Amino acid sequence: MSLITYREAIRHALAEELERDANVVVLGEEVGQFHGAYKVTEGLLAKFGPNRIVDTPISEAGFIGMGIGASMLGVRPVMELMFWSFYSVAFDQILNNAANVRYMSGGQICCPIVIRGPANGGTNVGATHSHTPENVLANHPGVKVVVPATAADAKGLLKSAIRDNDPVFFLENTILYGEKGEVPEGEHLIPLGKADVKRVGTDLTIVTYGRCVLHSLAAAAILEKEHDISVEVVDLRTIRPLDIDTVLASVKKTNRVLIVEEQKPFASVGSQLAFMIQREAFDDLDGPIHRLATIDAPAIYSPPVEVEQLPNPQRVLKAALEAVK
Amino acid sequence: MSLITYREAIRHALAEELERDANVVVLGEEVGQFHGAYKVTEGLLAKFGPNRIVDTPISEAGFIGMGIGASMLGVRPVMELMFWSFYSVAFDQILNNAANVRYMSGGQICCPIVIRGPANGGTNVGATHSHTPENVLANHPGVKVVVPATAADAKGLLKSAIRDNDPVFFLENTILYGEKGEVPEGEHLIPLGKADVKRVGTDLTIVTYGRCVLHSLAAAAILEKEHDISVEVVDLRTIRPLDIDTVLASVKKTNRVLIVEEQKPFASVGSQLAFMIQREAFDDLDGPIHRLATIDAPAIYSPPVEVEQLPNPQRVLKAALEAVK
Amino acid sequence: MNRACFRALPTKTFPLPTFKRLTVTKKTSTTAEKPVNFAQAPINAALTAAQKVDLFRTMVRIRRFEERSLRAYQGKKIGGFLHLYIGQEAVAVGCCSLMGKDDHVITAYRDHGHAIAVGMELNPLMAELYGKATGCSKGKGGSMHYFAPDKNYWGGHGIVGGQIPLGAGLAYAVKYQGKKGAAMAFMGDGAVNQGAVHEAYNLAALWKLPVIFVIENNGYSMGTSQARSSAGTLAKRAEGYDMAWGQCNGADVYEVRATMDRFLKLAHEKHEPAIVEIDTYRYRGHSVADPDNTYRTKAEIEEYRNNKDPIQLFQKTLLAEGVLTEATAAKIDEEARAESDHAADFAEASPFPTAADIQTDVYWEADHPAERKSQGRLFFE
Amino acid sequence: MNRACFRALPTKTFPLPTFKRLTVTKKTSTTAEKPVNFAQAPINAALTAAQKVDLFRTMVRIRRFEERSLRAYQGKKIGGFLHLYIGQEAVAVGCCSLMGKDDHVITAYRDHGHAIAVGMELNPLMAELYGKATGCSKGKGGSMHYFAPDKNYWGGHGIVGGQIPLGAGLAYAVKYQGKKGAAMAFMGDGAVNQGAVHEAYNLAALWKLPVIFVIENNGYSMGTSQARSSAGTLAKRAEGYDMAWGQCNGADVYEVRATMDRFLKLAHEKHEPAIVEIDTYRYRGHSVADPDNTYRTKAEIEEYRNNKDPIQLFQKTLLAEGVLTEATAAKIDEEARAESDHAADFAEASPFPTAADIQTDVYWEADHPAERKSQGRLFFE
Ligand SMILES: Cc1ncc(C[n+]2csc(CCOP(=O)(O)OP(=O)(O)O)c2C)c(N)n1
Ligand SMILES: Cc1ncc(C[n+]2csc(CCOP(=O)(O)OP(=O)(O)O)c2C)c(N)n1
Ligand SMILES: [Mg+2]
Ligand SMILES: [Mg+2]
Repeated sequence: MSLITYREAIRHALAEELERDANVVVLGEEVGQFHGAYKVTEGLLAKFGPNRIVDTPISEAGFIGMGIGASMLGVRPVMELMFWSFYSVAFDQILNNAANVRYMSGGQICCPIVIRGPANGGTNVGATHSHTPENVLANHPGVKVVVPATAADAKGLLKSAIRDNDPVFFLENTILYGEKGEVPEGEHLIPLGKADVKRVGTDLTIVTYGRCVLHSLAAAAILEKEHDISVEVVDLRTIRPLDIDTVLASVKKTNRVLIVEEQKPFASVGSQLAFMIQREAFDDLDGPIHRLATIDAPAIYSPPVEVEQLPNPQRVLKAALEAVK
Repeated sequence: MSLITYREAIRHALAEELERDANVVVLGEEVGQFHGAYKVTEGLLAKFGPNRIVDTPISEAGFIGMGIGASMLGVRPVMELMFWSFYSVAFDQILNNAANVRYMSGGQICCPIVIRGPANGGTNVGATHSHTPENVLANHPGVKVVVPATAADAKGLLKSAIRDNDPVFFLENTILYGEKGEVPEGEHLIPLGKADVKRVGTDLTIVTYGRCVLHSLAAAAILEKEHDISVEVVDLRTIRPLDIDTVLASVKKTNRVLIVEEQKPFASVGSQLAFMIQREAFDDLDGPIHRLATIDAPAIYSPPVEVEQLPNPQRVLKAALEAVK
Repeated sequence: MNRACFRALPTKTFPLPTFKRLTVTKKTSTTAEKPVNFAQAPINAALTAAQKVDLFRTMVRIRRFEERSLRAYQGKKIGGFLHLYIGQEAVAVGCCSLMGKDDHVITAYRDHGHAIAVGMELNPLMAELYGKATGCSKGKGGSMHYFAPDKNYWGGHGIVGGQIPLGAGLAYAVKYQGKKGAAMAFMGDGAVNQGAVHEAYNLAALWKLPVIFVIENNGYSMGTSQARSSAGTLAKRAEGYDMAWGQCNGADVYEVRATMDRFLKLAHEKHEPAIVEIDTYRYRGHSVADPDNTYRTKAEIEEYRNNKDPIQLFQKTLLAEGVLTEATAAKIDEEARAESDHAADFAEASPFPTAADIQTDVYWEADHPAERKSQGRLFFE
Repeated sequence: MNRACFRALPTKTFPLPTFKRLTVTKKTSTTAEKPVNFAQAPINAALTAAQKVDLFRTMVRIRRFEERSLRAYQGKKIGGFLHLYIGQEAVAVGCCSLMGKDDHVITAYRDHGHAIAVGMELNPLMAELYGKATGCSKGKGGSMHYFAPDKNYWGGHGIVGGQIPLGAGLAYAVKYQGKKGAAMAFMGDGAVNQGAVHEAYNLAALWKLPVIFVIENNGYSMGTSQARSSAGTLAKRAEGYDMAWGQCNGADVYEVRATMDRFLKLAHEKHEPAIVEIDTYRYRGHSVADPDNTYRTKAEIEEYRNNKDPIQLFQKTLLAEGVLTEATAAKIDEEARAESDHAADFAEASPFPTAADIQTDVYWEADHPAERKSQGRLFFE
């Protein structure tokens, strides 16, 4: 085990896969000479040279579409979106071309592309830079969506993503980049689609992913200590494929569910989870499924207010107490 | 009352609003000289001239962005997307600019723009042309989303949409364009956000909208006749704002719910409805909320198979029988 | 609170400029000398008689295939859209006839001609239109989505302009993999105004990607003439990116080949991208659904049909060259009709996909369960 | 089943072309004669002494405001991004000084300079940075999202290039409403490669919209030099749309005014759009978070600071003209510092928005409940 940051974990995953497979290339804005807007790719240019680590113009539709085309011929591009929010200008390439070309060709083509970058609020960058599009992405059959919460998960999942033969969208978090965690030495792979019970409990299941895992664990500690409530925290890690079985097993045990997500509420990942849980475990539920999401408005700039708009440990705590009432 | 098609109803709404307000302009690909790809705007160019009915190049991001900019200065553009599917290339303009500019400016600006066009499968136009993005659109606070099922609703809702001071996205259906319905004479306005109980019943609530209303009514007739099951069909008409009260009132009465939607299932409008219903009417439910959606894959071309992929009366029937079991 | 959005009604409205119909006047950005007679260009002079006849045959097969598909459409055997290539055959045939083993092609939804030109069989093409499981895309893609990766044909794409970055990506892969090849990325005259096209232009020019952006300028995007949709000269936009460009007459398969050959060589040898605008014409409406009575005159169509038809012109040339006889030409035509009819029979006799097929070909992993590494649900009810 | 995606590993990888740093060499597409001395251009010759001093003062106020905001950022009073305009002041001041009542401005996230140039007060601007309810966008927009519709200032936009179609829309509205005005749509040198920009170019040229696309070319988009992001000459891309274009030196406020004046007249009088590329430089990193040590030399920055600073240059000019004295210049500077400090105090003393404010300013209807016509839920938990 080594204690490294989430940022380093991603960088290590990239470096190892670049090393392993000459088809892997990294492209994106400022990934090379500038070392990445968030320094994730620092050092890769020096190590792998300008043919493998490629700085792109600000043309997300163009270079992501280019990556998709290249992937059809066997290149394995790992594209950085400086922010996942900028998927808005590349939406057609991502969700028509990458997601559909296998289907429309009757399975003749596949697109082994990874698109990665941060997707989160909480850094006061406003409405256009704070999108969390995992629901929108996962709405489209043909794609895979990963949202790691810890350094170890980030590394193991990114390596799996790069080896995957379907398009994988990998959503990181600028606030987590600096968080440290223990990461196993050597080859470390985590399969996509496997949830992780980050805390075991008996009274309430919190289903969550991404940075909200940390908020939920923080709230769970307080709930245990101050309210004698035992919370199980299920970290989905991957949104599509979805490990619903682990969720249902937890619900069977606790009979109470709170979903915590950094999403705009309408038609969110949490909505989908709520539908599935009540559909498949109706009789296990002692009460309605609760949900805590981002307060429904574009992301506000004002720093102290943005904290309130997003899920945070205090809001999770309050919602959990509601959910077990 | 006059019996006109859904297409004519929309055309009448446009003509009346063009007549009423000189700020209203219609822009889109082929809306003028070609009379509209689906002939919705037929005759408008002759009547209102080329300054009010404007043919655009194939530049959805450009001309929709232009419309948004013009709307900030008081023009009221009604933009036609030949297919709503093409929102993919204008996503950023629609969901960053139109949806957020009011917020980011602290309420100083508003965007009274309408974007309208068909959003449906069922005409064998394949994966890239069959998107039903009402969930993706409605996920974004700041926007309104309308999906009319009948000629009367189409007319009354479109007129309200054009007078609305927020951006309104109006999703039509190429298969419904030829459907006839009774439309009240004279000024006919239906407020956004008001659901309509299209059929009264006691055993099962079907919550639906758009063309699925027709499928649901067809299935309800069979259920009544052949299975003695009384179905209430609630047509949402507007996805955002959402008339959840009408839905909950129906659930209180029937205690059973089936959601029918032409959506990819993951994080769909139905997911959101399911979450809300179980959250707000848990004790009214005698069983889990069921849902019938599009079979989860990109839209298949093959004509007879596409019928099976989408909701249809037979599939609704089967799902309804499941839901009341 | 600003009330800008409720400002007073406009009193004057603004006049749009009036437009005239443009035709492509041939120009090119490169200084290479143009042969006066395209038949004498080395790439054409090198053709054997059999190869010339093959070019002719391919054009005829495209035409007959499409005419047959039109009848099938009218007989309600085909759903969705059917965008016919009739009138444009020399473009696809001329361009694709130049392809080496590392050259690649991608195009838009008007994709039947390119499919036949790269060598796809008519049976699976017709079956695809019928939505049959024996179709080239198993009935999942339809008319707009023909693909044959084994023939370096990457589709068939429905979103206007959306295929162009993919074309740049094919070129990127060819270059990255150290091969001497190029991609030809086809689009219509209406597609040039899509943002993704411009982004691909810049990337190709900046990174020297061996891609040729081929604009098949048939004068209209649906019902909108070029003059009503585009400012400036389409190919000349290349200059804004310091990229080579050219224009040529798409009714002459020799000219198409001679022009494209020059740019392909630039791409193969120097990784130079280019924009080539090829003047052409479609006789049919935009799709079969287009009543085709609002935006152009019958006389204009007749003028092209009668005097600029690529097949007629090439037939005349080959007759004059003594490479073809009237009898052989008639036989080729007969065979192409028979082959098309046969394809329709094949399509008719083939089975539809089943409902279970709806969810195959979505994920590579789902289709290869033994090799699946991920877990969890891939599909939702 | 095609296995293209698992083809053999590449053996060779491809070399990217190498790039050199470009500087804008001034050219223009119009034939109008250029005055040798921009001070003598009619638009500048017509300025009163007081007006000249005002131009100077506005530049100084922008600089001092931003320096003050930088200190506040370092003191952790400001969150998110802070993109400073220091070094570019003559561009916004020159351009906005030409605005008549029907001229409009829109720009990207580097928007403080334009805000002050159109006449916004420093207090609400600084308060916005502090995220306060007294900010110009009530603390909801932050540094990237300044707006003042009452001053025809339409923001402040964060998505690179995304504001450019909006700018075309402002021009469309001005023209539709029969007014004699124009829109100036500002962007950086990196933004020109966004698809939406190209689409707006074509629309503006095609429909003759009175919009001037102003490229503030500071040589870099974040850490990427112009040569590494764009093929060709940025303003010259206008020719691909038959649009007018020009280039000028952004360190000389007189030259900016003289150049823009010509294009604004074209827009006002003939609805002619244009692209104008203005050569400029930012002294600070891309944003305050940019360590600024990977992509340019300290010497390069110093060269601009010392020899091409727009404020110093204009001060020298005005001293030479006898319009300004050293003492007045010092006083203006003193006042600008004081005004900026005062704005910081104002911001500091102002209240934050409340949690309840999160959901205001989302829907016009929700903010005007008495006039609401729709029903149902607008917000979800
Ligand atoms: C982004 C997008 N917008 C609109 C359409 C609808 N559409 C399909 S083809 C077409 C016209 C394209 O014309 P052109 O590029 O000239 O090609 P041609 O049909 O002449 O071959 C339009 C508007 C689309 N498929 N995609
Ligand atoms: C679509 C999009 N992609 C990327 C970014 C991130 N980003 C913000 S500013 C910037 C550089 C822009 O450079 P330029 O246009 O030259 O403007 P300057 O910063 O020099 O004023 C980038 C890449 C963004 N905001 N939007
Ligand atoms: Mg065309
Ligand atoms: Mg710049």
